[in-house]
Amino acid sequence: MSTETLFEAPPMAEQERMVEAILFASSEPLDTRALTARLPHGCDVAQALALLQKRYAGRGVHLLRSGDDWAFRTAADLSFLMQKEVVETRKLSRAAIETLAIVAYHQPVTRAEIEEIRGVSVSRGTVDLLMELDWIRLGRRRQTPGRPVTFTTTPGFLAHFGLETPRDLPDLKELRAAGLLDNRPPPGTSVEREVDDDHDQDDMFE
Amino acid sequence: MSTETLFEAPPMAEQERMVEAILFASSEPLDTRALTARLPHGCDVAQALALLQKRYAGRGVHLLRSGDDWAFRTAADLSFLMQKEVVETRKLSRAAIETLAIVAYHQPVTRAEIEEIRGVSVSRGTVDLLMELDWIRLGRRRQTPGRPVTFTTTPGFLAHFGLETPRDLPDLKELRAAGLLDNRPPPGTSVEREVDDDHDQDDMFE
Amino acid sequence: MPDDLLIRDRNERLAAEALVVDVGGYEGPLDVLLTLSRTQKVDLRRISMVELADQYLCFVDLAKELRIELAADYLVMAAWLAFLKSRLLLPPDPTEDGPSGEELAAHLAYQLERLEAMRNAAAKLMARDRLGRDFLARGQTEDVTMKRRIVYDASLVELLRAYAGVKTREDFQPLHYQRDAIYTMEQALERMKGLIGAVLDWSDLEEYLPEAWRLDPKKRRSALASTFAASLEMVKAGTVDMRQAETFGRIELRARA
Repeated sequence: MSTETLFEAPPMAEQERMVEAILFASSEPLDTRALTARLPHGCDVAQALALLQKRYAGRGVHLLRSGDDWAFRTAADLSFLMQKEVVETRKLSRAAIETLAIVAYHQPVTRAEIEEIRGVSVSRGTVDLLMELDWIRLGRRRQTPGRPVTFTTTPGFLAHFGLETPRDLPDLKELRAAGLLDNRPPPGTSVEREVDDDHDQDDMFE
Repeated sequence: MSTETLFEAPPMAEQERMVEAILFASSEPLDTRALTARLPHGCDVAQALALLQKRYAGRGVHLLRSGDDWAFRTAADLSFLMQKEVVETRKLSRAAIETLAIVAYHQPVTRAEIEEIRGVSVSRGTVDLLMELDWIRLGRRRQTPGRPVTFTTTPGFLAHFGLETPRDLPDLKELRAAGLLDNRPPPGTSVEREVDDDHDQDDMFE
Repeated sequence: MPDDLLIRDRNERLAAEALVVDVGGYEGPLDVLLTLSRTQKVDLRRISMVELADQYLCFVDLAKELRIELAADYLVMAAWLAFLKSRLLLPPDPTEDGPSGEELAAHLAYQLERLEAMRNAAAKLMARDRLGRDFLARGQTEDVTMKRRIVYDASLVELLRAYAGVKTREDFQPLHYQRDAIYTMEQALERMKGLIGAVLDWSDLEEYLPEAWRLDPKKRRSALASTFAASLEMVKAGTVDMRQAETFGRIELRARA
């Protein structure tokens, strides 16, 4: 009995305070695993997060989720007040923006596929820049001849664009329905690859 | 009327949200003047701050004032969450454990005697570590030329190793019987010496 | 009819001209085709590929006239579009393999549509509220400070084993130096043989002990025993006489004449 008491979790209100303090102190999003590790034994992080998110709804600061990561962020509608704090980010080239969008919507996607969609070769610098921004990263290799590497988006990408999951990408459903996210090979080439690609893609967005 | 409306301050709840967001995002504490400059015309920063401070009272994060500067800080009672203690268990070095064993069996013992028994010199770091761990301490000086200091074990040593007195340490015969003497002495070595040792040991503890 | 053609031709030239001026601003032939296709003002799926091919070929011709260097892939696209156009206009040749003109045209239309879709998606993505611009992270972070605490651990067994180890190291040594305390009978016999010949008077056995073996009691005991045994050996051989006046008395010896 006495040992059990020692490891009894604090009351939920206290757990909520703790999660609040930890997330408030961090500029980086933290996932539930990291939070659990920082909290006393037996805490229910998911419930504490849910309560906290509710508490901050409508405040000047919101609790945002992206993927499994959680972070406090200022409310987007107050962005006009924040101009002073904003560090002007580099203007992205059109090539970089399009490449990012293609990776986001077609992930996992190979460089050859990106090039096919854009109709031009993708420069090394563009990929490097997106990797440096921590928006894209290498995924697993495609199980096709040559085993090309694929690219996927990162949790940092979701956090930056305020997306909870890749499924929240704008117009994703419409684009899928229109068949514009299929990897349709040029006529006369084998269909084999298509099946593989679809399978991978489903994994990613499911 | 119309120009006045243009410059009408937002409702207090909105002002509070704004102050909240600005203070959250700011990399340093801000005074009321800086806050006023960032807010729309006509805002009552003092009141917004007072409301905000009340709202965060008892939360995991507090709105703290120092001088005229305001900043969010983790609640003091949760500061333990901001520290991660990594406990690393290390094994004592061979030199340290041998030195400790010699002190335990031969106390009070001088450094020169330890070195004679081990056959190598004892480093300062080894002795310091054992003292720091509160396993050995300085005993009285030996009444021989140079009056060297002696070392003895501490109550902390006894507590750690679960001994009541240093006399509880088994003698060599018992060590051998317990199979702790891995290196069996070559056959033909007399038992006489062992008896001698026992005898010496008794002297040490008398 | 010819008027119509003329107008179309003029429109194409105008469109092409606009493109040629800024050819560096285009990201390849597909980009140019997408821009040209917009002049048709129809759904990309309903686009006239023949018309698009004409517009593109016109663009390439114009670039040539103006002596503007076009990258190789622009010319490859021109050749491919000329081929596509011929396929679309001529009746299908049953002897020829591969995809039909319609299939090729449909795929190009799909490519254009997909590129446009991706561009729109990219624009929507970039228009989202973005971290660091529209919503901000905590400015004054409190990083977790790592406190490293080292706990040294040792068990009683380790302690005992360590002591046993130290003691065992010692135990190996006596094997050698203990022999030093033994004066063998062979050594004594050798020494006696050298000395006794010159001594004709009775003399004390102890005087035959080597210098180095007289002080240390252990060594003295060993040397005395060996020298006595050696003396008995010499008596037996008939080279020495031995006598002792009383119990525990001095043992004396002399060479037999």
